[in-house]
Amino acid sequence: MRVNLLYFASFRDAAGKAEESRELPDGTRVGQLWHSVSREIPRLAAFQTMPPAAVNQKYVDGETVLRDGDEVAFLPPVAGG
Amino acid sequence: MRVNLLYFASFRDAAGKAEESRELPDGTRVGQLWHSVSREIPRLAAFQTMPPAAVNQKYVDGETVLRDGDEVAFLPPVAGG
Amino acid sequence: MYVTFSPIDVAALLSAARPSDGGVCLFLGVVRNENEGRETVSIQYEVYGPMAEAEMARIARQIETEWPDARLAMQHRAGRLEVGEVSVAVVATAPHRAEAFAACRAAIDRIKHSVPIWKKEFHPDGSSEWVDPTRGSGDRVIEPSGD
Amino acid sequence: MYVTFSPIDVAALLSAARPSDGGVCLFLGVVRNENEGRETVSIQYEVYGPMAEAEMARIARQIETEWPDARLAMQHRAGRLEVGEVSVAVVATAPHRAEAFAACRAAIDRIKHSVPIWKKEFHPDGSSEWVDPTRGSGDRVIEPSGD
Repeated sequence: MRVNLLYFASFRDAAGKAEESRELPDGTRVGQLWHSVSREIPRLAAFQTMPPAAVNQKYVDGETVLRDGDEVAFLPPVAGG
Repeated sequence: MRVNLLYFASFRDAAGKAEESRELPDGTRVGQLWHSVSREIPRLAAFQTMPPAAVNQKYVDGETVLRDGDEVAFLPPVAGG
Repeated sequence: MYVTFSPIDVAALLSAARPSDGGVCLFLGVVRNENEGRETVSIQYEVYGPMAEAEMARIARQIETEWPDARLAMQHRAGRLEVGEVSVAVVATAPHRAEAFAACRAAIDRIKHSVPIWKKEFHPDGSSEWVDPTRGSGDRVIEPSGD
Repeated sequence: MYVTFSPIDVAALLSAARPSDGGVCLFLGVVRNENEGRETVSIQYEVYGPMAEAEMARIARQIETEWPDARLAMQHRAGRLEVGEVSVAVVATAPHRAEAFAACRAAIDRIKHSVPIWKKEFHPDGSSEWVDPTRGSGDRVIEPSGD
């Protein structure tokens, strides 16, 4: 299956891109995807725990199972207001 | 000495006037003035205790001694806002 | 002047924010169409003018002392107001939102508590009465129509 | 739309009060001229648009459930803002002031907590950095000028 991965703000700067499409094994969980992503992007590896994550524009936890076509984003600390 | 006594809102309705000048013995206290006023105006006698009072546009207590030329007001419950 | 017979210029009050202020909290009191179950068509605000000015100035000084980072701007209407009109506006500006909210809330609470302003509510049948916040519902002096 | 690239029309948000609303509480977040001791000249707000819309709608529903008498209107700016510009506006209207204040405060707190919006501060020397509210002062990643 494929998911679309979005990067924002400091994570976009760290990744050097705003989005990418990833091929993942069926049943991949959000936490497993973070594990892969944070190994590939050195500046994200500094995070001791998974940052807030969203699937299809909703907050989810690391146990959430991804599905084909999902839009996934790991979110740097928000600073609205 | 003379003081100027002001009536507002429901007290003005009760007194039938907005202000009056009163001749008082020297040394009259605010609480004593209220005692006289509330005896004269039946609808004010219903107050068990002296309502908030102001002398020269400042809140005072019943022990305050009045002076010649003071502007005195007993205030019905305020309802601003 | 803290008390005005003209409509309150809310935009002017809001423009008081300083460049170091990150938070602005505004409270507007608006004439409601009912009070304690009775329909209201308008309200007459009566003000002890000089004392109301002094008391609002005292409240502003007191609040800017308690929240030194906050600045206050406020106005209260006098005269006859229709439903939907703004009767009082309080703006508190501060570097951060906690002080802005706290100063604004304290200001409106103290205005209602001590500024010598009274209101008479007018109803659709022409009757009216002075509002007494210290009494419960139904315990108010009802005045005859045309008062 | 909860997120806008145009200046927020505060007057339009304020006009949401119903005839039964006696209290209106507005909070404005304004771009400050400094943050943690460093001078700011402008801020770039980056927004995860569809999720920010969904999250602000969720917050509005949640607050109108917790304070059933209150109604909320709110907007957040996106893009580059200068000092003094309004970045976020929240209006809570309710029959009485306690609910208006509580709903307004809860809304801005939750917006800051969970809506996917980020800000990059720009300084007079051209340098800039993403603001991380979870870190203390001086612990932010400083990016080179011209970023």
